[in-house]
Amino acid sequence: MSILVNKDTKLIVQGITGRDGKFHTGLMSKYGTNIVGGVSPGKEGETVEGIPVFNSVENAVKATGANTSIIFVPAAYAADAILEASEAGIQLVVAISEGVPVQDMIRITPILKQNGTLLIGPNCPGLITPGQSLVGILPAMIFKEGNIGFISRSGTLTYEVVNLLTLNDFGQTTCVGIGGDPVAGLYFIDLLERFENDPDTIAVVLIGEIGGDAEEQTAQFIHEKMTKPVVAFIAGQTAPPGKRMGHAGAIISSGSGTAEEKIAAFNRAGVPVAKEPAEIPELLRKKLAGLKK
Amino acid sequence: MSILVNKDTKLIVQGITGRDGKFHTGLMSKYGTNIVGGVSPGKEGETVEGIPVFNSVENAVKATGANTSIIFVPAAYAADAILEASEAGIQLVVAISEGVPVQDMIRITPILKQNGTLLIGPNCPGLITPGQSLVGILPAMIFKEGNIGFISRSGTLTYEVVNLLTLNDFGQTTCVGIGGDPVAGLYFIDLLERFENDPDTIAVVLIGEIGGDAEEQTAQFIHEKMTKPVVAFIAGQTAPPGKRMGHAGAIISSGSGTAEEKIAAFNRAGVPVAKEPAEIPELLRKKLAGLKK
Amino acid sequence: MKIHEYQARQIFRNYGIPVPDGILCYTVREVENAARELNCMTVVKAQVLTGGRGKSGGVKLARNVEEAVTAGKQILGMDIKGFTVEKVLVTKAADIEKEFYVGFTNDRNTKSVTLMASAEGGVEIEEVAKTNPEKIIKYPINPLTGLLDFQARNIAMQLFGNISHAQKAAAILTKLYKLYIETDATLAEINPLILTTDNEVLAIDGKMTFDDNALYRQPKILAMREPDAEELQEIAANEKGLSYIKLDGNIGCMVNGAGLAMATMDMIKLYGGSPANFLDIGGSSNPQKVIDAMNILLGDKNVKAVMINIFGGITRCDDVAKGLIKALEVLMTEIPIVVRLSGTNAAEGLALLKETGLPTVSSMSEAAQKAIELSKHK
Amino acid sequence: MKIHEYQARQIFRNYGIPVPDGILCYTVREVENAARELNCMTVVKAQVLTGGRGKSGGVKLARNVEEAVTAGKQILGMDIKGFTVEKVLVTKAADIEKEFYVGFTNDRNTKSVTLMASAEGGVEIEEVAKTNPEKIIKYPINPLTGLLDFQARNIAMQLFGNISHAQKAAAILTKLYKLYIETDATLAEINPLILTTDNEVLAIDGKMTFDDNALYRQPKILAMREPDAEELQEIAANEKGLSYIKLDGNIGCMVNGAGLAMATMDMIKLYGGSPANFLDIGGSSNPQKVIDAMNILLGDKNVKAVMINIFGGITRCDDVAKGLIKALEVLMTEIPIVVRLSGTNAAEGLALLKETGLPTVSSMSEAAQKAIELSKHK
Repeated sequence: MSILVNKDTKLIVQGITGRDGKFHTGLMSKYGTNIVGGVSPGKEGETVEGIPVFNSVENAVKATGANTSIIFVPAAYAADAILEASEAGIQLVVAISEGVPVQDMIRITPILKQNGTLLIGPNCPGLITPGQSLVGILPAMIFKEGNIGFISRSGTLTYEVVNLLTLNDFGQTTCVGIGGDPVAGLYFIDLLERFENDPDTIAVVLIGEIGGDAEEQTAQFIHEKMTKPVVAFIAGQTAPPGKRMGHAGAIISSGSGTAEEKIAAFNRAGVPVAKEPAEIPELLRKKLAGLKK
Repeated sequence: MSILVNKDTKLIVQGITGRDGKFHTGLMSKYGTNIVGGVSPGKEGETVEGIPVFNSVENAVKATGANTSIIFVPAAYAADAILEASEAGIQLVVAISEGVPVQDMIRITPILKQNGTLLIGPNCPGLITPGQSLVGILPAMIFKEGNIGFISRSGTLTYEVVNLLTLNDFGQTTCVGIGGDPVAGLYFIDLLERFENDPDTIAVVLIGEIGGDAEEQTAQFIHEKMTKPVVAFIAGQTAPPGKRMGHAGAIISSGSGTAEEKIAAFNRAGVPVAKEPAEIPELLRKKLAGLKK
Repeated sequence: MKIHEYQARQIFRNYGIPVPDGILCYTVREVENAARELNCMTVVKAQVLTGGRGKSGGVKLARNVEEAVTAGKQILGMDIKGFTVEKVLVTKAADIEKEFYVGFTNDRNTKSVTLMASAEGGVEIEEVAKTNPEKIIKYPINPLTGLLDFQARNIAMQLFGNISHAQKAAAILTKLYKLYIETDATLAEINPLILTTDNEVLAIDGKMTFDDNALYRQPKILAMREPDAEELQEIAANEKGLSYIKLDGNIGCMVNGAGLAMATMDMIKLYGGSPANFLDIGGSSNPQKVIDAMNILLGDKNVKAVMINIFGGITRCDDVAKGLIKALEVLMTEIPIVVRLSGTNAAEGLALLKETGLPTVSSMSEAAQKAIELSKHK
Repeated sequence: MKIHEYQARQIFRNYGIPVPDGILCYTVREVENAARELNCMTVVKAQVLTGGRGKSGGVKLARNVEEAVTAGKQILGMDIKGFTVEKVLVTKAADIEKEFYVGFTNDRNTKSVTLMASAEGGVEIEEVAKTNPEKIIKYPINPLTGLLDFQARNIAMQLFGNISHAQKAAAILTKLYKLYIETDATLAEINPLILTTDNEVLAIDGKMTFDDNALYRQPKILAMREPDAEELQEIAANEKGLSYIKLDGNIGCMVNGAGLAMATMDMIKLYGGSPANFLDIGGSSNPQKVIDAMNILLGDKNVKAVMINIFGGITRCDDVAKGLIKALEVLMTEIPIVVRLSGTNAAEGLALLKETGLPTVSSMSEAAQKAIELSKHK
């Protein structure tokens, strides 16, 4: 088992004829992801890496029965592309595009909710269910089939940690990079819920970052709802407090988003927080050993 | 039985301190409608006709448990008042206000739908379940308890016809003036559906008007879904074709909204259309006699 | 509220929709100057607030200044469906590769703004709607999101089939929707929208109408109003709280409520008469309204009899009677008047009228029949 | 992107939010003229892109021109949290009856713009947020409807308790929301919003920040940018595709990815070192980026050692190695450099680096420890 993507994933690539879209279509395809089509207005009838291109998501869905989409279009057009996928009935949209204006994301969020569309990203590396489906730009070689769930707000830090997991023989059910943008699709909690319900996942590794209070809320959720062990790491413990942005930022989340607060929240929830990435496999081993007793 | 309003209706009046709001609050109250509160920002604590006034619909609903609202605020503020009622959990909103911009109505329609709020109007005389609840500006004395459902797009023409019904001993379950605005809340079909399901209603009188194709769609609905007899009248058979408004109006509805087309549609659906209002009771009598055979 | 083509073009321009250069002209001399200035093949187009200009000869192509002058002479002053042409628009003629139709309007059924588009553009679009409805795309727009870029692009692709042309058309659709919403329009139509031989997409003719109920918040649109004589009469009536439309018949009607007013006219027709107007005095009980209404009614020389049909709800019949009595004192007319009062305070009203000797009846049918009869006596 | 108070005031004015008259001054002479022109009690306020002006003495009340001049002399040129005051705003002082706080910002959790409002206005609002959170109204706005009139009115009533004041405040909230959306703001805050003794509602101080990702469509906002020296460095780095923030330590870091960059800094700290910067070279494999990044790193005189930490995904380690080799050829630095390459093409990259003699390690921890050690040798 796994979450969100698997052998039944039928993927289309929005922006397939662009530089990045084309490149990663090749990599995903090579990994074995079932890519059924691409979208690039005006290029219907062409193919990219042997995959048929359509003028619109609607056309692509009609022709292929796609259920998942990955988006590589430039930031200015990303929100529109996400909506196009959503309105065409795509169930899971993974938006790689970086630099999408926050208001665009806020505007589309309720529409996605109405349509029941799940979104990952934007500004994220995507997700992978090792051995089944890669929907993203994650470097495939570091992943390994197994039973650890993995969620991260960061890109390369994900690779660093996953690599450590794999080297320590902790394979993964599904690894999800949710992206670090202020307003994004699925959050930690949404994914933890899914990992909790996934019979093959036995524990979850969660990589947080400073800013916002997603980690604090997540700690609360873990405390109340999770039966499976969670191990965390928070990046940015030494980051400068940053230039002040008026009062609203600090008012909106009761805390101020520092690493200390987040670590404290996790500790209160019984979630061990690694001091450095290399410590994660060990913490995981301890937690799992504890379970077996 | 009845539809939409009855003894359980707990009404608030938005714009209760205005001239019309105050006047009709008195009349509705006198009729026996259970008016639990009024809304007029800044006047919380006052009373009108003995009814407590609140600053907001939210406050009024919290204090009174109101489930229905009638709106008398000026046209420019009507859409906002409707949304306020809807967001506060009011189930049925009756908007009397005349002259509401169409775009305002279009904008609020999906929000009402999301909230599950029913709307009658704007620019309508409201509705009455004789002997139980008057929520509108209809002249109470012409109505009589009975088992005919009544729906009309027009105001005074409603009174004319209801008066004829009452004089001919056809009392009414509920009479609804849906208003003649291009974009309004409940339409003929929505109400026919309710009358069809109301055990006390044995037949429905429907008063249409030229313009749009609501009557044509209604005829189709009656043909397919209604088991109870319907008798109709269409006003505007001699109205001038009107100055042309570009092509879009005629394109949007395949017909052109003339009385002839509407009458033909009703006739095809087995709905007799009266040549003049005075003919309605007779047509009704014939239809009901036909049923008894 | 309607506006002229040249005004719609101005709005289009303000929103960045490309239209061919054009100059508004009131005289043949101005047409000549305009044609000279544009210095190319031109089109001279009558500016009247009605459709069917093309068929009536109100639109002419001119290959040079002389032809433009000839066209100007023919069109200025001509009559199109009762409208006298007082001005013409002289525009650059475009090299048309293909014509399209695009328009937005409000749809009662979907309760939304709806985009209509067709690859069968040009004047006969209504025929297309009747005979080949499948050739017209009707696309209701979610008011919460507006017309989205991908929707505009996908619809434009269906029409144009070429992505570069479609991108241009999609930008126009997006702008047309924006101006539709921002001006509280009830119609915004480009017909034809053309693809030129050099791959440009241009709005050749534009029609717009606006929601009268929203004019209070559209001062710029209101400033464009150019009412004709009949409309001035209607506007004047509106300002008095009356709704009035002049017709060709000889029986003046005064009714409260639009539905009842229409039913009254229908009744007159049913019994063989012909209504002189639609006149709704609305729901209030102000006697002055009745005086104003009688003034308008009796100002129509065609009126041979007047039928007053009031069903009192909010309107009180005694108020109507009082207004009527005052009006008759002032107006001293010879025209016969039949009065039907019913509903709120009808008895009181009828009692007041007894002294005037006006014929009163108790039903609409009677009133109509009586008015028709009286109209024939004179 | 941040803007000054005087710029926020200008935006407020453009949207019809009332602010007291004010004049921007760069010199004491200008302050004197401004105070004379305003001819009333004034407030002289430092214009710096940081908070806490009040506490730092950057805001002074002046009863007359002389006091304004004194205040101008004190404030112009003063240092507030590392920012030198180059200009002051001289405004009419208002007679304050009561102070309020209102602000809009994006909320990650509700994924919406959220209105925050409090009757406890003034500088200590953050304290209120911590100690009396119930005194702050947080109202998430449905992006599909925007801030509705009744919502603005009801919230304003909660703050002001008087309908006439509330109507004025509601109009300000509505305008503030509109400008927030239309300028792609990430913060629009009025603190204090005041009720004056003569029943006016005025915005006394305004703060705005904007979404950097949306600046491409906000040319008017972008034109207001006044970056300081540090920001100029960051902007220059951005233009090269790098994300750079200078810090106080002595170990320069070059990393791909923001999360890994932060984790690298954390690691340096964990092992007793001190990072000199945050530097993310992003996801692309362009060797030029590495050269640019090295240029920036070595431009910082505090840097005693450099730690390069690359986990190749899209970034190819051999490209990084190539860029590094070129950079070293050009820069010819004495500063020790530790390189950790992992992931895509790490073996190829390490092979290329072998010839340079640079110390290479295989894990982050090792790299950090080695860099710290090297930084102490010099």
